[in-house]
Amino acid sequence: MLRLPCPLCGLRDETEFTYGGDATVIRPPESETDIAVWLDYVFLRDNPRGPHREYWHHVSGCRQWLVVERDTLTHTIGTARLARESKA
Amino acid sequence: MLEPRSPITSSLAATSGALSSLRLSERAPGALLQIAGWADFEAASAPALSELGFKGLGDYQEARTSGSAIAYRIAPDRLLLRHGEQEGLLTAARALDPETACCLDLSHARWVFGIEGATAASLLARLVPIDCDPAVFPTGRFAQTAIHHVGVLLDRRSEQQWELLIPVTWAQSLWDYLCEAAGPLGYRLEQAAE
Amino acid sequence: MSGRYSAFKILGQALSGNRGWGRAWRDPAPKPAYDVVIVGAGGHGLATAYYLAKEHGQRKVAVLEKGWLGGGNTGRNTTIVRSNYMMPGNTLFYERSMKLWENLSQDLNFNVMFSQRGQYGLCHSPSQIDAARRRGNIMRANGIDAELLDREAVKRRLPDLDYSPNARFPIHGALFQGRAGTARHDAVAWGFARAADRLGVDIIQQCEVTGFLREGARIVGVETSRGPIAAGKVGLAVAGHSGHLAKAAGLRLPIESHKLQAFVSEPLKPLVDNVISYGAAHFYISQSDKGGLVLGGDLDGYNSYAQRGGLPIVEHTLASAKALMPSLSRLRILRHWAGVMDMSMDGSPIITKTPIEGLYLNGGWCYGGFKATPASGWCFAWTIAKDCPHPDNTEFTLERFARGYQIDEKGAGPTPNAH
Amino acid sequence: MTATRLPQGGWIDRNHTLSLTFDGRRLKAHPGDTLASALLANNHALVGRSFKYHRPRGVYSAGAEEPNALVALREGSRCEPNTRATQIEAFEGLVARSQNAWPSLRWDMGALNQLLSPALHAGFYYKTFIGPFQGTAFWMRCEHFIRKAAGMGEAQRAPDPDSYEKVNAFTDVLIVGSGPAGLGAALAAGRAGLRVLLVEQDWQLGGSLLSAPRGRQEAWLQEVERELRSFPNVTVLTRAMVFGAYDHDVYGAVERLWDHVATPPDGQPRQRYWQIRAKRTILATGALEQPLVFAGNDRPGVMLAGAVRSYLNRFAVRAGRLALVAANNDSAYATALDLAEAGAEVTLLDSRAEVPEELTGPLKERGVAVMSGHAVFAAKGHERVGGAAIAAVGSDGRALEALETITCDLIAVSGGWAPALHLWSQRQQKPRYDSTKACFLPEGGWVETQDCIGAAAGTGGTAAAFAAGLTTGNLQPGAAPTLTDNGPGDDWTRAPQRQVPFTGLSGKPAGKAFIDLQHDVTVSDIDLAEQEGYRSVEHLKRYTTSGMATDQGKTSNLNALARIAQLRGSSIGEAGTTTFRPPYTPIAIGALVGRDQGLHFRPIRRTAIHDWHQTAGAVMTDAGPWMRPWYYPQAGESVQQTYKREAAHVREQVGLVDVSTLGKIAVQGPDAAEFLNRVYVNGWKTLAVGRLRYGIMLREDGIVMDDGATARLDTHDYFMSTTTANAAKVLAFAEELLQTAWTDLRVQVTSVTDAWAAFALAGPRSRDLLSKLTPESDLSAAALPNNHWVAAEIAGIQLRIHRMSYSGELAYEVYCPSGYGRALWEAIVAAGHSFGLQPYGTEAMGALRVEKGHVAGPELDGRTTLADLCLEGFASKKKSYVGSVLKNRPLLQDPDRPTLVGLEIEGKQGANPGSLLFAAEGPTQGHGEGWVSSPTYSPALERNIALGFLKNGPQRKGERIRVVDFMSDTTLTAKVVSHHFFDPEGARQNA
Ligand SMILES: Cc1cc2nc3c(=O)[nH]c(=O)nc-3n(C[C@H](O)[C@H](O)[C@H](O)COP(=O)(O)OP(=O)(O)OC[C@H]3O[C@@H](n4cnc5c(N)ncnc54)[C@H](O)[C@@H]3O)c2cc1C
Ligand SMILES: NC(=O)c1ccc[n+]([C@@H]2O[C@H](COP(=O)([O-])OP(=O)(O)OC[C@H]3O[C@@H](n4cnc5c(N)ncnc54)[C@H](O)[C@@H]3O)[C@@H](O)[C@@H]2O)c1
Ligand SMILES: Cc1cc2nc3c(=O)[nH]c(=O)nc-3n(C[C@H](O)[C@H](O)[C@H](O)COP(=O)(O)O)c2cc1C
Ligand SMILES: [Zn+2]
Repeated sequence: MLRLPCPLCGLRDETEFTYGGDATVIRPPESETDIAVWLDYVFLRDNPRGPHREYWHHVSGCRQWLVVERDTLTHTIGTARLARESKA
Repeated sequence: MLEPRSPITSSLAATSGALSSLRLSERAPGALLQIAGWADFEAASAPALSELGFKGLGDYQEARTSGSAIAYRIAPDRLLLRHGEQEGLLTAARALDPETACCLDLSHARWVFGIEGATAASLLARLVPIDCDPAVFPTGRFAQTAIHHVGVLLDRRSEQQWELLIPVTWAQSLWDYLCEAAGPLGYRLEQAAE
Repeated sequence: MSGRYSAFKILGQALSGNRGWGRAWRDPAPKPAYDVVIVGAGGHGLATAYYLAKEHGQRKVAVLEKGWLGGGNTGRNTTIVRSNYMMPGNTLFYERSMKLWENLSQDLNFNVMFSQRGQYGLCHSPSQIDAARRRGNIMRANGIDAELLDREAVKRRLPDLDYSPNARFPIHGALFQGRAGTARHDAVAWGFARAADRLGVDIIQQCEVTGFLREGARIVGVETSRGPIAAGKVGLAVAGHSGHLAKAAGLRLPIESHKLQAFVSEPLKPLVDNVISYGAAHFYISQSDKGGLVLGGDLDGYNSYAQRGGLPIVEHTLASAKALMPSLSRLRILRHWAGVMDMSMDGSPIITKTPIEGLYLNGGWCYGGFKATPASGWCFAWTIAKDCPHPDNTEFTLERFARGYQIDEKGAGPTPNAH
Repeated sequence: MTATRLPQGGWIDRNHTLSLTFDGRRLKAHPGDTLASALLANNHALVGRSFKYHRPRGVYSAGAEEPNALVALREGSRCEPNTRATQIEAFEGLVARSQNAWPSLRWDMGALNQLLSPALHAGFYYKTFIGPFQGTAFWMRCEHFIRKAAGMGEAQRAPDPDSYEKVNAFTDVLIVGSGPAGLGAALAAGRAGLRVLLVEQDWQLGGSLLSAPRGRQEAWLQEVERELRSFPNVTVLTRAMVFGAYDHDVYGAVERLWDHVATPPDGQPRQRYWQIRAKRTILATGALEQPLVFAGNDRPGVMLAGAVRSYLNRFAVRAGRLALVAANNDSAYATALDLAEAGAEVTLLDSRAEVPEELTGPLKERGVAVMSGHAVFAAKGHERVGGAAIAAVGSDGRALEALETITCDLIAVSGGWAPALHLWSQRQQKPRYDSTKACFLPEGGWVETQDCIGAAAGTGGTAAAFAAGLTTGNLQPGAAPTLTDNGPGDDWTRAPQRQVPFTGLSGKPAGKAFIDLQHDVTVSDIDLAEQEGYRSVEHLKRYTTSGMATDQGKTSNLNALARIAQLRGSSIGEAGTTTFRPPYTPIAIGALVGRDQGLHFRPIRRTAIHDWHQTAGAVMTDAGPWMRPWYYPQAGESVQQTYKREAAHVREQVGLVDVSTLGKIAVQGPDAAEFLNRVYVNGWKTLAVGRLRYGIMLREDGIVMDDGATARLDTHDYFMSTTTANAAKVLAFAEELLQTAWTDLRVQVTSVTDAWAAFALAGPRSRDLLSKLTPESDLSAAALPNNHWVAAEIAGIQLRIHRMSYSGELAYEVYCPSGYGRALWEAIVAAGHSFGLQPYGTEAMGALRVEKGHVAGPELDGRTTLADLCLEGFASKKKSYVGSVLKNRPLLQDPDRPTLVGLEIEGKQGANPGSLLFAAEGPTQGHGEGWVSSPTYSPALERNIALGFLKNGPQRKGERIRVVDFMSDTTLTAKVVSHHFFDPEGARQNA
């Protein structure tokens, strides 16, 4: 079981969260009409074997979307930040 | 004034186990109000908070008390306020500027389970994946977590006294679950005492 | 090299101390070049090589495996074989697989123990019955056996399930496929390996592909832990590893790698005679010929390349087991493990020529690729040999997402862990 | 083998006598015994039959590693097959049976398999049963018998009468194992004031100390235990086995609370599952003794030497009188010595040529014959050992001379030790082979929070193990009570020499020599696998099944590796281990389920009216986690009769339905309208306060996700409703968009599903009824037209009345605070009497919406587009919204797609949902031209109708098509019509 460090709630069990997938894909702006851009965003993933930036939704806790750094091979956790703050 | 009807209608044995100091109760939360905002939430919520005697947003995980009001900082831009009187919160709500903050009456959305006694923390260990050791979770703290996959708010009111805010539609199911878990520890059901 | 297997041979060998059994497959050193290199000696890669040699007369084929053959998902799955797919593009492919399964032991001269013990897909609400009926109708309209059973019929056939008022999700009925069943997973890898080897395919283990050799945009071989190997065509059949390997070739895929756990109980005398899929949670159970109950559950839910699972899914799976069959409670779990799978964006696989010349892809099998093994190899071999898909895999392309071709059995949308 | 209970000694309570039954035979035992020690004390050698050859087997070990003595424990619904007799605590009335034998343990027909054994070699089944025939029938007939023969114990089929519980634990230090190393670590951490959880699978603390003569370390043990138990910060769990080590320092343990009595006390759980989160973990799990491999090494009476010593010193059972002790390392010397002290005649064979005098000296003093450079090559006897063939042995394991048979009734073997590094290795660290110590060691790991100490780390000697424990807390040995070594040869890591197997001059064992006792894997099986090219250890394991039994190779893996190393002339380390997986020993399914069983498998969600529905006789149905009234039958009514009556009643008079399960989301803030505009396909910028609007939202990929009405309550305040099924998904998606993409929008979304009860009041008399209830409100069509809402009060309850219709009748949805929901419902029902008000369930609601052509769950199946649902017209062309680009993918625009139609079914019989649609002529093959999604009998139209999807549907109105249901073998004919079957102009709802 993973234990994820929510910046608000502290270190919590994976069971309180739902996984939100790759956080490096950036949702295109509303004005984007190029279908290729949307196809990329919705369907294609880097799927790295190693460090991964990913979304977790603390759905049974503070309900915040977090961006967590996690290694997909070792499951080691790096930082975890609120998604809204880590948006570049 | 109408009282909200308890979602707990199962008739469980009033006690289980002979010698037990564990007391379980269920009751309405009183008034519950969520205040939420955007941008500068600290400033936006200040008028309502000061109406209730709170200063600043407070820390996450800290349950602050002022008179008969409790403030839970549940998210960066959200506070959950609890009060014995509906009126107390309404004045606070009226103090907000709808351009910078909004409020939401959740009084009917939650029910309260009280857990009290020397074995309260043992019962909680059977329900939530939260460390209830007093060194880690002292009185005056709260946690948003899950019981049996349902999101709940757990508030340590004193060394041996805990309250859980439970979404009402799940309350009956979780109450049965909780009582079952408490069975081996032994417990007494109490009338709401407030 | 080993001769043909048969009961007579076993008796003969028994009398002479079993000294005459030859190697099931050779252990060749890699040659500098092959016509076709298949990456990944799982069931799919081995079957592809076998059918390339058998059906398409390809003589210079190698299968490269980073570990030991059959050690990927082929060697760690819950072995359910069924052909109850309803989306056009899936239905006939899986039925082709079923037909290949039915004579696979004979074809390979290796007992893969395909046992058509039947599979029950349980329904727990009127709307699940409706969905099952639609699926069953499509199967039957395509010549595939299917039977919709009501609660009483299920109860007669599977008396040990929970029909009490204590069942949280009562059983309303089931969709039953009698020809479905299980096979001995390792034997599938070994059988294909042995048969391919006998047709001259080089199976090279402990040989990890780390990159690609290129001539301009074209791929002309692979870099491996045992040196470069040239190839006319390169086919990837690396299950959970498609994503990062394709990336090395410059392709981003509609795939995330996720892990799935499986469980086996202590060995028991026959208890569960069929495959049973619970409809109220992601859970299924069967019993291996050795007597272990084989249990499968849901994904752990997050991208992972680690072949180990976590306790939440252990709890979830075992709770489902007990909810389905309360008498399992006192039986014991012997071992649990996990496999890494390609979860595609629509839950369906990919067998295709890629936009990169010389590179072919077989992946995206999610948790359903074991049953596909023979047809996947068969169609992939066809696609590689003829440079175009067979009608049964025409829709398993990468372009389907852009075209809007829907092959999403669950209707869950582009969320890989929801399929 | 003649085993006896000694007149004194041991950790058993001789003041109490227990009566146990094994295969109907009574055994006398004492508290402190295990079933295994009781069997031995009663000189009961034969305990079980092996998996494949049905060879007689007896007790082999004294612990978790037991491969042979598996029994069915308890009877009836409490029966547990495959239970290790070595870990079953004796209790009064214990009943156990042997397994895998027919007709009896003594006379087992299965033993005939041995005659065939050359043909039943590893993997023989892959080579036969294929048959000359096509298909699988021949194999399946053979399989039927194979399955019956396979398996060990028999499972019972009744529900488990016992309960279980789960506990979450948090600790600074988790210490696994309470031998000297674990106790040392616990003392150190306890004194440092850390939160400590010490977990021991045995019921007694002490680990290997309990195998020494009781007097020797008892005082020490008591002192240490007293100190540990005095710490408030130390929790000691006994009878608790840590079964798995998981990511992020989470461990699972199962505590057997009441397995040592016949039945748990009333209301108490049988077992407790601990889910432990540890900051740091110290694994002091000891080491497991390994067998020696020689012909007949499975005979009852061949036992691990350490186990023989445990039975002697802990249970006061001497396993034999004429004992042969055979070893390749120092550790068995203590066994030989203690046996001699207990009056046995002992011969010790050490396969090593050189043995130091300090080991042999004390033994010789006691009259033990010590023969270095000797080994045992065969055990003699059938159901129990009667002798042994021994000889001088070379370093390659071959006899150097002719075998000599000696008489003995016990062969105590020690093939060296294997550190129990399972938990360490489960976190994906492969151990390293140490050829000096001849075992794998937990070295080279990357998990910094986990340490192995003591025997588990290859530390030899008791004092050293204790010191290693103390060191984990920076304590010096002097700081704690002194612990001395535990007999001769306590350093089991000194110069062991592994030879597998011992063979005659031919290089072959003199008979079946077992590597994996439980799975009947012999040396020749390993050899065959190697010969056939199953060379990876993983292939070897799977081909021979070595290490795959319930003991998971605790006594076989190392020897299997040693054999292949020998065959290849390579080192054991090069072969490498297979993967260690949880659980350490098998765990009951029920334990991990805890209380999440029966109705608590998943929590149930109830509306405020739940009890009323039940009292009213409603039949409830599951809707996701919710329970909803499906229909309210009157005496004797079937579901069909009921829904027709209910639906007709709504059209004729007035009905009331509980729709509290709809998802409700408060959308608040200055940018709320913008937010709605982006998530819904239709426009929201113009919705005035006091009005509501139906909306549809798509997924990112352009497929329809959900629909529902949203009301504007105030300038910045909207009230969104979703379908019951999608409520959680929509909220999470909204939060995702707002927190990850649209961070600039000033909007908050909050679930208010729990806050509001909601009822729909539908039918021509609904207005009259509501007006009576709230006389102050003007509900006239002019004052409150469709898609408007108004605040009102009924029975003192402040509420909102939304005028909108799902049924197509004049209808209202009433929203009130959920705590008042029941009161309001009752008020409406009471007032409704004079209006003929009846409640209706989801089935009737479905019939009404089908008559109106409204789509719901069966139509929104995650694959349909707006156009498929004939809802394209809703979508705004002037703005973008979620899914607006990808919905234009070419095949989603194909006009030929199956599209929503109405179907009028001809004849009396209705269509089944999920039936396929085919043209009137032609074959009924393939995927059909469409399918039936929602059929119903329409009371209003007095005929069977259905919603369905049909290729090119809208262009085919009037066409007659076939509705085929293979599942029920029926074909019906239907006419394609508009899906707006009833009152298409909406006159009734706008009344
Ligand atoms: C727990 C679990 C249960 C499942 N249950 C079922 C089921 O009941 N029914 C069903 O139909 N399907 C099931 N599946 C899915 C099924 O197992 C897989 O889809 C199928 O086995 C895939 O076969 P494969 O040959 O493509 O992959 P694999 O057998 O995984 O083979 C891929 C091979 O590629 C190798 N490889 C990877 N990268 C490289 C590289 N760079 N160089 C060289 N070699 C490489 C790997 O080592 C591996 O051996 C399950 C999967 C899991 C994990
Ligand atoms: N002379 C010999 O034959 C011999 C051989 C090996 C060890 N030893 C002696 O034992 C000493 C080792 O002491 P130690 O403390 O390292 O080991 P130990 O064997 O004394 O204690 C290990 C303890 O861990 C427990 N355990 C193992 N796995 C467990 C699990 N998963 N969950 C819960 N409990 C578990 C065992 O029940 C046992 O009590 C040695 O140093 C020493 O010399 C002697
Ligand atoms: C259908 C099936 C049955 C299995 N039965 C057993 C079994 O009886 N005993 C056992 O130890 N392992 C059994 N396994 C599990 C394997 O030992 C192993 O865990 C699995 O193949 C994954 O490999 P790994 O654990 O080495 O990574 C079984 C696996 C499968 C797929
Ligand atoms: Zn949080």
